[in-house]
Formats: sequence, structure tokens, C-alpha cells
Amino acid sequence: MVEKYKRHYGSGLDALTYLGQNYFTVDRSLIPDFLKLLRDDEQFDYCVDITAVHYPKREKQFDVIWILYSFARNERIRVKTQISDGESLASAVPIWATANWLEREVYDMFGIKFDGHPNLKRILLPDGWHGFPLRKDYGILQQDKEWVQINLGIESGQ
Amino acid sequence: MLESLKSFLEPSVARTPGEANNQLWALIYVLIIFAGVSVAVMAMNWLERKALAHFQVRLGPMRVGPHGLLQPIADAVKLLIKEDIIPSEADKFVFWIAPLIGLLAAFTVYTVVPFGPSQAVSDMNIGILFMLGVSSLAVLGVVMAGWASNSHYPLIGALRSSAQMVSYEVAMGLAVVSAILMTSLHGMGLYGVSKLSDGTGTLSMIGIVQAQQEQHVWFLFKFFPLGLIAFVIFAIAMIAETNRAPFDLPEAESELTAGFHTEYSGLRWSLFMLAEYAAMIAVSSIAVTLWLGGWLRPFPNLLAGSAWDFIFALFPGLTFLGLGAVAFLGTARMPKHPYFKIQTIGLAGFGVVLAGIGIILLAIPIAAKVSNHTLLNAATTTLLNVYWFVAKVAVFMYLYIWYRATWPRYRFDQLMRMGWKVMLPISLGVLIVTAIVGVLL
Amino acid sequence: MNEAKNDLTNAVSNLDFETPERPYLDSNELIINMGPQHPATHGVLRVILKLDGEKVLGTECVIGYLHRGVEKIAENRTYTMFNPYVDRMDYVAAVSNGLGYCQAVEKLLAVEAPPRANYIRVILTELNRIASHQLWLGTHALDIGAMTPLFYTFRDREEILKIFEKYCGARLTTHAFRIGGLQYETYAGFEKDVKNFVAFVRPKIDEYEELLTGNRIWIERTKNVGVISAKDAIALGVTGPVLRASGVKWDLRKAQPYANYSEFDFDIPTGENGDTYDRYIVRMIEMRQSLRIIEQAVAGIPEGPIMAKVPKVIKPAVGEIYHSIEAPKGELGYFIVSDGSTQPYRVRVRPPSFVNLQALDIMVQGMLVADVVAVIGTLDIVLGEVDR
Amino acid sequence: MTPVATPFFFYMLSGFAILGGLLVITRKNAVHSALALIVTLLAVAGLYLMLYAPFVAGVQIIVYAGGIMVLFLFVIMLVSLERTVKERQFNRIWPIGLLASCALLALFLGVLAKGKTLFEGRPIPPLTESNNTQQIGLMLYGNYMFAFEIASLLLLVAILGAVIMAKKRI
Repeated sequence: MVEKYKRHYGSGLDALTYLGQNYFTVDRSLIPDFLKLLRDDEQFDYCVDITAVHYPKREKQFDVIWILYSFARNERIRVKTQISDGESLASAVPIWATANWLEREVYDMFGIKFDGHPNLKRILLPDGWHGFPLRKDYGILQQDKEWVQINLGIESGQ
Repeated sequence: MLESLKSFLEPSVARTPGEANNQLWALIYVLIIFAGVSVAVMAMNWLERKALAHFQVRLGPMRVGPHGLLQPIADAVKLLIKEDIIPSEADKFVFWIAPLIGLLAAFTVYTVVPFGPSQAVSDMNIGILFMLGVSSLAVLGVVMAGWASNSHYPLIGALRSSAQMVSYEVAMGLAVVSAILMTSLHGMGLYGVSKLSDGTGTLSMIGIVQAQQEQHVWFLFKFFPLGLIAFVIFAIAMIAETNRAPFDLPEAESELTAGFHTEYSGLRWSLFMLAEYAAMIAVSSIAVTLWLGGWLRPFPNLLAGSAWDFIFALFPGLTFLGLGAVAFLGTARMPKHPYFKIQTIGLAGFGVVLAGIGIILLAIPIAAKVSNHTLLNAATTTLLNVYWFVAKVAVFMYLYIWYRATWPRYRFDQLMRMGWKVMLPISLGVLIVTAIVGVLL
Repeated sequence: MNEAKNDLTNAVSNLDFETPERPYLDSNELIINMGPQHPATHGVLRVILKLDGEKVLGTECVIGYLHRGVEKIAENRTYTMFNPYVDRMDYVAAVSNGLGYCQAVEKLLAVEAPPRANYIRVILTELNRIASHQLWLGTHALDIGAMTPLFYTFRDREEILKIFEKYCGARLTTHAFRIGGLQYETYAGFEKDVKNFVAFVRPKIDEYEELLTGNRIWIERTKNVGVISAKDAIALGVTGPVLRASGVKWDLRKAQPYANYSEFDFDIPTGENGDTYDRYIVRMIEMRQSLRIIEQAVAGIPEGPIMAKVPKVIKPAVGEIYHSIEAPKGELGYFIVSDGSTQPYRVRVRPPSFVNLQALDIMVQGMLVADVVAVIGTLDIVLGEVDR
Repeated sequence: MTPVATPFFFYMLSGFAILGGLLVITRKNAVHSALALIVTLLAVAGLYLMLYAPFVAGVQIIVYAGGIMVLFLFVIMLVSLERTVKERQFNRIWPIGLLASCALLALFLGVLAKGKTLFEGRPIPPLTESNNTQQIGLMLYGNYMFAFEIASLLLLVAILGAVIMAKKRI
């Protein structure tokens, strides 16, 4: 399987294993097609999770990770891609409906936009919040003072 | 005055104050009933909390008074002094008047409830019709409350309530009609029909019970199983009418927070509760009157004779003595710690009061038996009538609690489907079959 | 106040469900705000319902009221320090959370908990599964209007909590496991307590079923309510009893056994219709199966150490790991990225409640308000886990 | 039994009925109108009672105040209230309305003027209250059987029509 895709996509794709867990790193341009391929041809019909990791020192700051599972093969796989701040990815909602909230959470926490998402807005934080808390440059005690002052009426903003 | 008193206790006169056109007595009756129902509601409140708690492996109120006996009083005081909130966006007048309408309807019904052949405020010849009509007005209170609150949950509660009550009233009315139909048959026993009578029945509550007495059968068993089916339909519909579990959709707390009285608080809310419990007792008394022989004691004809009369006359006293014994048992089981001293004394005192009432109630029939004094005889009869009526209603009250502890809540469409597609056809069928049986048999 | 109103209109404007043209009598479309303070939303869930009379046209969940930034906290704590935090997510199944986290870190460190630790872990986790299901059953039944089961389940759940308390001193957020095994040896009489509990709770589960399973109203309220097909369930990533009730026989304890679940003999119950009733039945059977596992485990606890050789300061090599377990609510996954330091670079929790809650919308479309309550109950969400 | 049909009660009940009727047409809020209508209906029920027609009074309460008005309220609550409040209260067809009410008034006045000749001067013998229900039954199923059946047929048609109209929407 890996060989087939490597041949097909060439340098845009790499297959790795760490601690017995397989993952692909793929180029951002391959994203919706490759995920769709995994679902349709390889039976990865269950999208376990979508998440991201922030590496502020890198040029391409974000890793976006799809964790997939196949009921038929009883196998888990991770797909990983790198994007830089401000770039957007194609949404996986047409592929797995569950991606809806998961992508919203990624957007909420990291500010990564997903094109074609039906309702991309904050999910855990309130709508008017500024900043993306899970980025590394967002301090753990940091709050959106303005939001707190306006909505909660707390003058100090904490 | 004494003569007047005697004339109303004398069962041979058998006149209600309304019939005798005695306003003073009517007023006294009204006051007694009002006080009695209010006390019954409080007792029911306590009983429901306790019984429900014991269904659910907990103790219920235990702090206010021994075994929480004073809890209803504490609740009442709390509700009275609580802030009365009227939402700013509410329709003030309607909001204000809604609980009163419910309460008024619930209490007006008692005008015709027959606690005995002469123990009713008035015996209207449309008694049962009056009861159904007035109790159907109670829904107006609910609807007005829900609408006036100007909030969505109460509104949905009000909508549910109005639809539910209108639907179930139909089945309820038809079940009642089949019982009324039975009053026109003058034969004796289960399937007895007499061709001799003119075949006119009665709508009067007292007349209905008297018809059961004459026919020597409770309508529950008349034309078995027709009477039973009609009774079951009524028993189901009356739960729906009073918004109790499993038909408590208008106030389903897990869906509508509190339904139509979400926005009510304090005294106004307590008026709703008072009305609800009063209505429960009222519809139960309809059921008792129509199917369970009202004030008649069990087997008044089969076990007739003065000896049996005397034995049954001891029941009220024995009941209270039994309650007193339970209270004493509770006293004995109280922890011996000094902290519980006051509670123990209180419970013992309560037991003494109950036992005292029991002894008085035992003494009256015994004295009547011994002396055969008119007044004492009259008192005994009155006592027995009221006792048996209340005892039968109490069974229904317990059933209400039992239902609540056992069943989940129906969904709205299921409730409607049951009302229109099950209850209505069955009650209609029972009515028709009753009529056919009555004519043909 | 103003802000809240705006918030509502915004949320509702996103509910662009088609409404048929009604030229004549226009019955109002009602927008109802259920929660965050509502008896049946199991916490601070807020569901905005768009109703036509009582029929639900659409829903929108507003979550995050309990958001504590657990994932952010993880990045600022060491691996060991973060361990108690996971208990605060699904607080009714804290032991499962701890198991998942500890095993994920163990995997990252490439250590294995000793067999005795695994046995005790399994016993505690399965006890916790029963406790979680009992709490679910009580509240779910209460939502549907049956008051009494709540008190029965809480009475029996208390016995489990007593065992937890005796074992580790805490009842709810137990922090029972450590990375590499267990900190505490079992107390004297642990095995007896567990055995007694199994004998005690079996008839109690029958008691719950007596009240509900054959109850006409219960059946009417739950059959064909909140149906989700296996296909939809998989597409929506729904896991746990909800997925199994739709007919997918998938349980991580069997599919990818962790700890020592492969040593035990138990069945995976499945439903057929994927409705609320099937989910109820599945969970009831799961409780019995958990008892089976506990019985086997408690009979076979081996002697030996309870802690693997784990360095004092946990410093996994650079890399990442995804590990998931079958929590009472579904697949609970931990995705941990290590940068080689003592603190995790990123911890991502894959919360089953969060993902399952997403299915609420399609499950209640066209149903009635009362069903929304039933479906929220049957999804068995814990807001601490949804919001993290 | 002493008569309760004193003029005082008559005027009081009529006053309530008229007041309620006026409120029905003057209230802007439809729910208030419906509540006022209930007052009117109850007052009319009281008037029936004074005419020694307790059965009709009871049925009036059950059917109108308890049943139909609750359904009215049900519908009013479902329909958007904000819109009805904004709409014009009266349709401005003054001439026809005036004509109709004048004609009705003339009819009433005519009856009043000719009252003596239409009805005999002697007081109507009070009906026995106790068998009122029976009498109504005999009347309905005896003398007026045909009219009764026609009325029920009419209602059946109305029910069918309502069902068909409602079905169209679904």
C-alpha cells in the first residue's frame, strides 16, 4: 500500500513508523484527495481525531494530524501535513462528517482555517474571543481581557 | 339551634343544606370542607414526600418535627414569606389571576361532593355535570399562567396542558356517561335490570350513590367487566386531567424545567400546588362516587343487620388507634440520644392525639349502640359516611404516589395517540355496550 | 444580557433549515434555549432548539462553558504532574481516563506495567465502568420521567465509590494509577470487597431492569427514538455503546486489547436498531459483562511488583504516540507529542463525549422536545469531557 | 325552594355578559379577548341557571368555557401574537356594520313592543328542576329528533372539512 502511494505521489508523501504506529507525512497540496483515497480505497472509514501541533520556530508552523481507523483492517494510521500560519486546508467534512466539530476545535485552538467547512467558528471558546490558546506563543495565564471586561463585567480582566 | 343541628344530622331527613335552603349551614359546610381539603392537601404533601422517599430507598423529610411531620407547615410558611416575583415582561393581570382561577375551580367542585346522603353542600340534579364542567375550567388557569409568563417553557407547558386536558376530557366524559347510564337500571346485583322502572337515571352525585345502594352493587362491578373498563378509563383520564405522573407533561421538569409554573414563585406557586392537590382529591371523589359506592361501607346489603353495622362502625376508631400505635412504635424506635428528646416527645404526643381521636371515634358508636340516642346515632352515621368516603379517596391518593414512583413519563404524541385512538374508542364502545346490555337484558 | 441575546441570534441564524411555505395559518417557529441551566442537559450544555410546535426542526449545541484548557495545562506540567488532571475530564469515569493517559505515556516510554498492576487496573477500570453506567442509567431514567431508578443506581454506585475510597482515598477523581503501574498496593480485604460487590450488584441490575426493560412507557419512550444507523454512526465517529447499539461489534478491549484484556473472556453486546432502547440494553449487558471481567480478574490477581522500572524523571524520547482505550463512553484517545523534555510538547485528548455529542443533531431531527432530552441522556455525555 | 332568579342576579349576570362582550371586541390582545369571551359565556351559563335550565348551563360550561375556549386559546397562542397586535383591529366597513346592528336593534325593539301580544301575560309556571335533564332528553330524541340528527350530520361534515383542510398542509 505504502509503495503504491509513494510511486503515485512521489516526493509529496512519506511513510514512517514510530513505536509501531504508522503515519504518513504528506504535502499540503495532496490533502483532500489523499484522505478521500484512504477512505474509499483503503477502508479508513472512521476518522478518530483531527488535531494540530504548533512549532513556532519552524517556517511551516503547524502540523495538522488526522488519526484514522479502519474497521475492516483493524488498523490505525496517522496522516500528517505541515502548513504555515495563515494558510488554510481543505475541509474533511465531505469525507467524514465527524470532522465538523473536530475541525472547529482545531480552528478554535490554533486558528487554522479549513476551506469548505460548513460552519467554521469557535466551538469551545466564546465567539468573540481573540487569540488561539493552544499556540505556543499564547501564555497559560493569558486571557482575552477585552472580552472578559465586556461580557463578564470584571474590570481587571482576569 | 340544637333542633336545627339535629335536623341536619338526622339521616332520615337526609337533606343537604342546599336542598333545605339553609344558608348558614351551607356556609358552615363550605368552611368545614375548605378547611378539611386544605388539611388533606398538607397531609398529602407530607405523605407524598414520605411515601415517595420510601419507594426510593431514602427517608424523606426527617428534620422538621418527628419524621418530618411538621414539614408541610414549614413549607407553607416558607412559601408565604417568599418573595413573589412577577416577570417584568409578563402580562401582569393574567399572571396574577391565573393561579386563582385554578384554585377556584378546584375548590368549587367540592360543592357537590357527597360525603354522605346529606353531607354535601348541595345536591344539584346536574351534580356530575357541574363537577366535570367546573374542573374543566381549571385548565384555563394553567393556560393563562403559561401564556402570561411570556416565556417559552411555560408556553409549551400551557399548550401541552390544553391539548391534553381537552383530549382526555372526552374519554373521561364518556366513561362517566356509561356510569350514569347504570343509574337508570333498577335491577339488583351484577347483571340485574328491572323492567318495572321508568328507566330514568340521575346526574345527581347523591342519586348516583343511592342508585348503587338500591342495586346492591358498586358500579365498578356492574355488568362486569363493563363497569370496570369504564372505571379504568376514568382512572387513567383523571391522572391526565390533574397533570400527574406519568402524564405530567405540562410540568415535566426534565423537559420544560417546570412547565407552566416556571416563572411562578412563593405564594402564587403554592396556590398552583394547592389547586393541583385539591383537584386530585376532587377527581378521586368523582371516581369514588361513581364507581366505588361513595360513602357506602363495603357490603352494606350482604352483611346487613345491626351486628354488622356495629362492627363496621368500629372501623374509624380502630384506624386512628392503629395510626396512634404506629406513632408509638416510631417513638419506641427513636434514638435514645438526648438530641432526639424533643422529637421523641413530639411523636409520642402525636400518637396520643391520634389515639385520643381513635378512642373518641370508638366511643361514639359504642355509646350509640348502648344508649340508642338519636343524636348519637346520627353522629355515628355521619362519621361512618365521611370515613368510608375519605378512606376510598385515600386509596386513590396513594395510587397517585405509587404511579409517580414507578412510571416514566409519556411523550406528548404518545399521550395524544392514547387519548384519541385507545381511550376514546374504548369508552365509546363501553358506553354503547352498556346501553345495549341495559336494554336487552 | 445584551451579549447573550446577540449570541442567540447568531447561533440561530446558522440553523438554516428549510421551512415549508405556509400561506395560511402560520404557527410560530419557536426558538428555545435549553440550558446551560436546565435539569436535563447533564451539566452546562446549551442546546438551542428550533421548534415547530413540539417538533424539532434543528438544534445547535453551544459548548465550552466548562472549558478549562486541559490540553494547554498539559503543556506546562510534567508528565507526572498532568496525571491528576485527566481525572477531571470525564469525572464519572476518572479511572478510565487515568488508565488511558498512563498507558499512553508508558507506550511512549516503551515500558510495560507489571501483570499484577494490570489486573488491579482492569478491576478498578471495570468497576468504574459500572459506576459510570449506573450514573448514566439513573439520570437517563430521570430525564424520561422515572424517578426511582436514580436512587437505586446511586445507592449501588456508592459501594463502588467505597472501594475506590478504601483503595486510594478518593471517591470521584481517584488518580488511582501512576505511569508505569500503581502507587498503592491493594488494601487488605480488597479482593473480598470486590467479590462481595459483584455478588451484591448482580441482583441490583436485575432490579433496574425489572423497573424499566419491560415497562410499556419506557419502551414507547425509547424505541425508535434517536435512531442512528451504523453508517451514520461511523461517519460521525461515534463510539462506545452508541456505536455498538447500531450493530457495529467493535470494542477496543477486543479489537486492540490493551492492559491484559485479552486474557479475559467476555462478550460485546450489540443492538440492531441503533435506537435509545438498544443503547439502554447494550449498556445493561455491558454492566453484566464488566462484572464477568471483574470476577475473572479478581480470581486471578498474580503476586508480584506493582510498578515497572520507570525513571524518576520521565523524559520520553522525541516522538509522538496515539493510544486509545475503551472508556465507558467510547474511544478515549491520547495523542502525545514529546520533544524530549520533562513536559509533553502537546497532549491531545480525543474525547468520546465530544464526538458523540455531535450526533445529537441528526438523531433528534423531526423528533419531539421530549426526545431531545432522552437522546441527550442516551448519548451519555459528561460536560467535563466535552469541554475539557 | 326559594327562587334564586331575583332581578339582582339577572342584572348582574347580564352586566357581566355585556361587559365581557364589549371587552372581546375592544381588547387589542387576542388572548385578553378570549378571556373576556369566557366571562361572557360563564355569565350566560348563569342566566341559563336562572331559567331553571341547569343542564344547558352545565353543558355551556363544559363545552364552551371548558372545551372550545381552551382550543381557541390554544390556536391564539400558536399564532404569532406580535403580528395580530400590530394589525388593524376593526375592518372599516362601517355602513354594513351599522346597517346590520340597526336591523338587529329594530328586531329587538319590535319584540319588546309586541311582547305583550306575542307572549301571554301570565307568568310561566316554574319548571321542575329535578327532571330537567330527562325533559331535554325526551325533547331532543322525541320531538326534535330530525333536527338533532341534521345538526350532528352538519358537524360531521364540518369535521371532515377540517381534517381535509388540515391534511393539505401536511
